[in-house]
Amino acid sequence: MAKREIIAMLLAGGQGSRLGSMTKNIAKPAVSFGGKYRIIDFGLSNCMNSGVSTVGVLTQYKPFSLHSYVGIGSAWDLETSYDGGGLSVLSPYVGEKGGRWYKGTANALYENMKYINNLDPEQVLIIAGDHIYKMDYNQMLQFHKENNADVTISVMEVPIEEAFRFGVVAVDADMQIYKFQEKPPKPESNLVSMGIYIFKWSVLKQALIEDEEDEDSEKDFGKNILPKLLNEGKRLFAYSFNGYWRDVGTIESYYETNMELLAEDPPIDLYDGSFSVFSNSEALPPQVIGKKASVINSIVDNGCNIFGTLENSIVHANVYIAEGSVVKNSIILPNVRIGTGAVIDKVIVGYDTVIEEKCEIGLEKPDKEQQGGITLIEGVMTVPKGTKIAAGSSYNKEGGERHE
Amino acid sequence: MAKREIIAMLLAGGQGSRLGSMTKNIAKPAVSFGGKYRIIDFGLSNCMNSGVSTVGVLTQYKPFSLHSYVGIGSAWDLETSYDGGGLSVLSPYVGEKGGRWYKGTANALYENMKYINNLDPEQVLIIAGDHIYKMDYNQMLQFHKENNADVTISVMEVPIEEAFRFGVVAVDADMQIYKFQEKPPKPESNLVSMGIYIFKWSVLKQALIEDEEDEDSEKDFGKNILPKLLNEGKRLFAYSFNGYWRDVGTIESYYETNMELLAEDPPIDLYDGSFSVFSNSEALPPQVIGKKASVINSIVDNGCNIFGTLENSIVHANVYIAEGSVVKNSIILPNVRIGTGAVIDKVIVGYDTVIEEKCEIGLEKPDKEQQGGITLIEGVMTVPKGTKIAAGSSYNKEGGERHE
Amino acid sequence: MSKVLGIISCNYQFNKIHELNQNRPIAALPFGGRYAIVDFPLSNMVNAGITSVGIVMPSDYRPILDHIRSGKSWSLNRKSGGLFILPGMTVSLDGNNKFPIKDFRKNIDFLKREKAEYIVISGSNSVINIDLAEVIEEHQLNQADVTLIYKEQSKVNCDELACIVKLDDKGQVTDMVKSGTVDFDSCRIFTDQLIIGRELLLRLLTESYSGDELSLIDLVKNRTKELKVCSYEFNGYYASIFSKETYFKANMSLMEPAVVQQLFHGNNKIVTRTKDNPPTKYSQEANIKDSLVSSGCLINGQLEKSLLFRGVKVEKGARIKNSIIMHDCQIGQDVVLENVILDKSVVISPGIEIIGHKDSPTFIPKFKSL
Amino acid sequence: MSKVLGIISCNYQFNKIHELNQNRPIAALPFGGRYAIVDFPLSNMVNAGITSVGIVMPSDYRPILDHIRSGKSWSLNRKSGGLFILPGMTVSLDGNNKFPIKDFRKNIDFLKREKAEYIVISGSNSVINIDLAEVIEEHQLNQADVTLIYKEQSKVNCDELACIVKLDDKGQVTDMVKSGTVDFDSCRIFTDQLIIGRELLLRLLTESYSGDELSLIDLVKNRTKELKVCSYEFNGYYASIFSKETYFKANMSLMEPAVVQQLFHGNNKIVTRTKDNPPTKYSQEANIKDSLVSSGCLINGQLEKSLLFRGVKVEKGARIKNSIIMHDCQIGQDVVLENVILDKSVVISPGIEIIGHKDSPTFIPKFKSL
Repeated sequence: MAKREIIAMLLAGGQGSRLGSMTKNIAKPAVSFGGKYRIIDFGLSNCMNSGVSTVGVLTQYKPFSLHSYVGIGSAWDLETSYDGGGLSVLSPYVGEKGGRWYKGTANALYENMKYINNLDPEQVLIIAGDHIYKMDYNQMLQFHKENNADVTISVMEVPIEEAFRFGVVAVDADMQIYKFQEKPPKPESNLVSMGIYIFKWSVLKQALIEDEEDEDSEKDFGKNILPKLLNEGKRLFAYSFNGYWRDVGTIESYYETNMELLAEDPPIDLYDGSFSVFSNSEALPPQVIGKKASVINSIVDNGCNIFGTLENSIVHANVYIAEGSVVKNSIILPNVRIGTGAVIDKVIVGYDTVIEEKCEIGLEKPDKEQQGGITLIEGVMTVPKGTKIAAGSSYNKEGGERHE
Repeated sequence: MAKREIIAMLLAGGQGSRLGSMTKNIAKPAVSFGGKYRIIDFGLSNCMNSGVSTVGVLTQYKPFSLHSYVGIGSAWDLETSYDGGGLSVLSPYVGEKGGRWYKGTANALYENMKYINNLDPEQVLIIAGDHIYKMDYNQMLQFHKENNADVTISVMEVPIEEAFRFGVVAVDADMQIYKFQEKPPKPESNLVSMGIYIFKWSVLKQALIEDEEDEDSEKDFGKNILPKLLNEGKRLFAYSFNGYWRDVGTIESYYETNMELLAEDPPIDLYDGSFSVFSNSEALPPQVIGKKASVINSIVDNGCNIFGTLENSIVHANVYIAEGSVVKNSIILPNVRIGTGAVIDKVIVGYDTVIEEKCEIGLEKPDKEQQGGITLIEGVMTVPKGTKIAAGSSYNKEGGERHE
Repeated sequence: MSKVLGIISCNYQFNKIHELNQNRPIAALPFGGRYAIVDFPLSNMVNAGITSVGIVMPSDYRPILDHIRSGKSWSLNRKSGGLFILPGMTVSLDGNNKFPIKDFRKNIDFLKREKAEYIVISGSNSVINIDLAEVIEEHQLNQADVTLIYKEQSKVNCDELACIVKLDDKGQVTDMVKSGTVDFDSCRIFTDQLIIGRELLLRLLTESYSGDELSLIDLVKNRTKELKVCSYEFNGYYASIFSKETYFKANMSLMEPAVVQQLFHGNNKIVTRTKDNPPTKYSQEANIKDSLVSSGCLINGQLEKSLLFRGVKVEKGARIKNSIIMHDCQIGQDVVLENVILDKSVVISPGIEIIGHKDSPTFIPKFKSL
Repeated sequence: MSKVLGIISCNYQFNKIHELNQNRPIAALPFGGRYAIVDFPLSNMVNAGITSVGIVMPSDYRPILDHIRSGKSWSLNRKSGGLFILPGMTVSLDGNNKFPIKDFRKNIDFLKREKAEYIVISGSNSVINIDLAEVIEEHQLNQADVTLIYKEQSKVNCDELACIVKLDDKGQVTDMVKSGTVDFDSCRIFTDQLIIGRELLLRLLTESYSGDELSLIDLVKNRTKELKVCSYEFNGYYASIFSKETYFKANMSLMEPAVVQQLFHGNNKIVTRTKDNPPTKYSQEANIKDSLVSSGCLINGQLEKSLLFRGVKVEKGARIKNSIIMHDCQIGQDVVLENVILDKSVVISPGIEIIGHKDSPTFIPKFKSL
C-alpha cells in the first residue's frame, strides 16, 4: 500500500453537556444545525473538499446516533475501502474486563494508535466534530510542509478580552510559536488555537506514548502535548485562518450561530457550490407553504408543511406548523409538530416533539432570564395543550431513555 | 413506516476461545473458511437468500474486525437504510461509567431491545454467527405462522449418543414441543436444537424482561428462556431441517468442516448458483499455477501463486507457495507465504504468516496427539527457517496484540 | 411473497408533449419540485418489495441513466437482482399501442433468466403512489392470468388518449377501447400498470406470430375469453401526463395539501435521487402563499400558487403566480410571471413580464436567457 | 496534487479484431481471467488519485455499462466528481486517427464544467499498469503543454498499426508517424495515453476549424513547434490489443510469473467488478501446469499453458493446452483443445478435439455448443 500523506482524526466523543437536554439522546456532533445539517457535516465536508480521504471518527458518547448517521462515509465520498482508507468509526472498545471512556483528547488518540499505525501516514490532522466552519486543510498542509513543521496549529484572532477562554499562542515574524498557554488568565496575545492541528505522525506518536506514561498529565492536547513539544524544542507553527469559525458547544453559541445564517449576507455561505457542505439526507418532498401562511426571514428544509406564521426561524426537515400558530426567533429540529394557536418565541424545539394547541412558550419573560433567554424543549416528547413555559427555561422529561 | 414481518438478530459476539489462537485477533464469525468465505457469510447469505432484509449483528469480542468486514451490509444486499432496515452492527455500549459484555445470549437481546422496538417486527429470527449451513428461513417462517407458534426452534436429528451436547426437544405428532432440556445427561430424543429460533416479538419481549429480572437466570436462551416459555404453556414448535449444518466452534470441527468441502460430492454445494454464499471480497488476480506445481484435490482462491505441491488442502486468497514446498491436508488462511522446501501436513496456518524455507510442520507425530493431530500456526508471525513443529501443537507468539 | 419482477417502459414519448421533452424521455421529465416521473413507478415497485427491475431504455438513454444511476437511491444497487438496463426503441405513442411486444421480444433473454413468478409492468408517465403489494396479493387470490389496474374518473377528466377498460359484472375485463370511441358517464381508465404471470408472458410472446407492431395490450385484449383478465380499482390520486396541459395540471394539483399528503407523506415513500442542496431561505421581503418550494432556493419575492424546483433564485419585487419554475432558474428583480413553465436553468432579466394563458401556460425551454 | 480529469475513449474498435468483439467494444473484451480491458486505464487513473473520469461510450453502450455500472468497484460512485458517461460514436480505427476531435467537441460542456487543471486521456485497448501520478508530476515539472507516454520496443514487436513518437535530444516530440513508414531498430510506441492542460485542449478544440474527421493526435503533431510536447518513457509491461493474435499473445504472456507480478501484484492494483464466485476446486484427477485460473472453476482434467476465466468446468480426461477459455465454458470428458479461444459460455461435448494453429488460434464464439 502506498504511504498516505495525511489522514484526519475527528474527535466526536464530546458529551456536549453544556448543550443540556439537546444531547440527551444524541452525540453533540450529530445534533441538527442550520435547517438541514448535522454539526459533524462541516468537519467531514471540509475533509472531502480538501481531498483528505481517510478519516477516523472517534466517538464515545451515544455512538450509535453518530454511527448510523455517518455510516461508511458515502455521503462525504469517504466510503470505507479495503486498504483501511475512507471513513472508520472508532468507538471505545469493551474488552472482556469491561471498557472505559477516553481520559482526554490525547488519550483518545493514544487508544487508537494502532489504527493510525496501520495506515502509516506522514501527517495526522486533528479536528473537532463540533465546529462550524469551512476550511481547506490542504492549504494548511502546504504551510506545514513549507515550514517543515512538527506541529501546525490553526489560529485566529479574537478580541484580547476573549482570549483567556482559548489556547493562546505567541509567534515570531515567521509564525513560529515560541509560547503556548492553555486558557491563560492574562493572555499575551489575541492569537488563539482553533483546536485544529497537523502533526508529523512520528512526532505525535512519540509524544502520545510519553504523555500516556506521565501520571500527572491530563492527557489533553492543549494542556499537555503542545506545551511538552514546545519545551522539547520542536518546530510548532501557527497557521492564520481568517474565515468564519464557531464553536457551538453551548446553547447560546448554538443558537447564535444558527441565527447568523438568517442575516442578509450570512458570514458563512451555504449556497456556494464550489465548497459545499454535504450531508446524509433522505429524499423528502418539497415544502408546502399554505394559503394563510406567512414565511419571512427564515430557513426551511424539505418535507415541511407551513400553514402558520414563521419569522426569523430555522426549521429542519418534516416539521408541521399548523394554521394560526406563530413561530418566531426559533430553531425547530426535525419531525416537530406545532399545533394550532401555539405561539413560540426564541425557542429551540428538540426533534420528534409535539407542541400541542395554544401552548405559549418563551412569551413570559422572567426578570432574570437563564441561558440568554433561550427556551429549550427536549426532543421526543409532548408539550400538552395550553402549556405556558417562561423564557429561558428548559422543559425536560425525566425517565426512560430512548435507544441511542 | 410499514410494520416489518420479520427481522433477524445474528449473535456474533462469541469469543471462540475453543478455536485457540485463531481468534486471538479476530472475532470467530470473521474467521476465514472454505477458501474464500468468512464464517459469518453463511448466516448473512441465508438472510439474503430468504428475503430477510433487516439484520442486527450483535458483536462484542473484537468488534472492529467484524465491523470493518460487514460494513453497512452491501455485500449481502443488506445496505443500511433510513428507516432502520438493512444491516446494523450492535456493539456493547460504553457509558460514562464504563461498559460491560453481555451476560448471556438472552441478555444480549435484552440490551438491544430498543433497537428491535424501533423496528417493531412481528417476528424475530435469532441465528448464530458461527454455523455453516444453507437454509431458507422463509420456509421456517411459514411453518411458524401456520402453527400460530409463539416460538419455533429449528431442529435436526443426531445420533442419540451425541444428543447430550445439544438442547434436546421432545415433540408430539404435530411437532409441538412438550419438553426442552439443555444438554441433558440422558437425552430422551435425538432431535436437537440448532440454535435457530423464530419468536413472536411480543412473546420474546415479555420473556426477556422477566428473565432479566430473574437473578437466578443465566440469561441464556437454551437454559432459561425456552424452558420458561414451555412452562408457561406457550406454543413451541420444532421445525425439522434435513440439510447440512455444522457448528465450527472447535479447531477439530473447523478443520473437519473445511475438509468436507474437498469430497467429490461435498455435502454443502458452494457452486449452486440458486442459493449462493456471498462475501465481501476484494478484486484479486487469477491464481497462478507454476510450471513445476502440482495441485490435486484442493480448493484455491484468487490471488494465489502456487509453485509447489498442493494436496487435499484449502488455500485462501493471496497465498504464495514456493517451488519445492509441499502442503498437504492443510488450511492456509489469506496472505500466507510458504518458503522453498517447507513441508506441512494437517496444519491450519493463520493469516499473514510467513513460513520460511525448510520448515517441517506436523510431520513429527508424538505418541499422544493434541487437538486431533491438527497443528495450529498463529496469524501475523514468522516461523523461522528450518523450524520443526510436532503434529497437534499450537505455535503462538506471546506479546504485543495487533490492533483489532 | 412470491418473487416478482418489475419492468418499466421508459421509452415512450407523446407527440403532444414534444415541446416539454424534446431532449428527454417523458420518464425523465422533472415533476413536483424534485422528482422525475419515473420515480413514481420505480418507488411503487421497490415499496412492494420488488428487488429486480428492468428499465426499457429509449435510444437517448442518458437523461434516465443520469437520474437513476446505479439505483442506489431505491436500494437497487444489489448483487442479487437489482436494476437491469434493457434496450428499447423510442416509440411515439398516441393511445393503445403501449408496451410494444418487440420491446419484450428484444429482451426475452432477461425474461427467461429472471426466475420470477409474476411480472409487474408499468408505463412511465403516471403520477401515482400505489400499494402494488396489495395488487399482487389480489392477483394471486383471484388466480388471475392478468390483472389490469384502473382508475375510475368522470368523463370530463377523461382524455381521448386514455385506454378504457370494460368489465363484466365479476370485474373481469371484457375489452379495452380508446376513450374517444365510447360514451360513458364515467370511465375506467387503464393506468398503464398490469400484472402478468412470467410463464404466460413468455408464452404470449412466442405464440403470437403476428408482427412486432402489436402491443402487449393487444395481445391481452384479444384473449379476454381464454385468459382470466382481472381488474383492480385504484382509488387514490392519479394523473397521466401526455401533454403540456396535463403536465401543468398535475403539478398544480400539488397545491392541494391533500394531494401532497397522499402522494408523499403516506406509508410508502416516493424516492428520488438526493442532491446536496442547502435548505431554502426566505428573506424579509418574501411573501409566499399556497406554494410548493424545493430546497436550495433563495426567495426574496412574491409567490402564489406556484411550484419551485431546487436551487431557484427569486429577486426582490418579483411576482410569480400560477407557474412552474424548474431547477436553477434565476428570476430577476420585479419580474412578473403568470401561467408559465420555465424549464431548468432559465434566466429572466429584471423587469420582464410574461403572462401565459391560464389553460395553456407559456413554456420557456431550458438554459434560455430572457 | 492539482485536480486532474480522466477521459477514456471506449468507443473504438479495430477491423482486425472484429471476430472477437463483434458484439462488444474492445474496452469490454474479457482479459486475463477476470478483467475487461477498460479495467486497466480506469484503475490506473483511480490509482493516481483521479476522481472524475469521463467514459466516451460507443453506440452499443451496454457491455461497458454492465461492467462499470456505478463505478463503485473503483470508488467512483461519488457525489463530487465520479464517473461521467459521455456519448460518442463507434469508430473503426486502423492507426493514427485515435481520439477523434468530434468526440471531444460533442462533450465540450463536460470539459468546460469540470474545473481540472490537467486531463489524462487514454485509449481502451492497452494492457498496462502505470503510475500516472508520476507522469503527471513530470508533466508539471517540465511545464509541458502535452506529455505523450511511450514504450520503447524492438522492431519485431512493433506492429504496423502502432503510432511512433519521434523525439529530439531533449526528449521533446518532433513528430508522430505510422510504424510502417519508418525504419528504426527500435520503436518508441505511443501507448495511447497523454496528458494535456484542460485550457489548452479547449483552445485546440475551438481553434481548429478544420473538420471533425481530425484526431487529437493530428492536432498535437501539427503543433510540435508551438507547443511543448514532452514524452514519458514507460518501462514496464505493455501490450496493445488490436487483433486476435495480439489478444492471444497478451493473454499468453501472463503465463510468465514476472508479468503477472508486474501487472497485478505491485503497489497499484488493477480493480475490476467482483462477482460472488466460490474458489476454484481441483479434483484428484486434476493436472495443472503453467496456467492461470480464475475463481469458480471445477477442474478435473489436464491444463497446460492455458488461461481459464471464471466458472469454467473441465471434466475428467479433458486436455487443454495453449488455450484461452472464457467464463462459464463447459469442457466435456476427454475433450482435447489446443491453440483455441473459447468465448464465454461455450459448451464442448465429450470427446471433441479442436487443434488450432499456434500463431492463429481457433476462435469459438460465445454461447456456441459443439
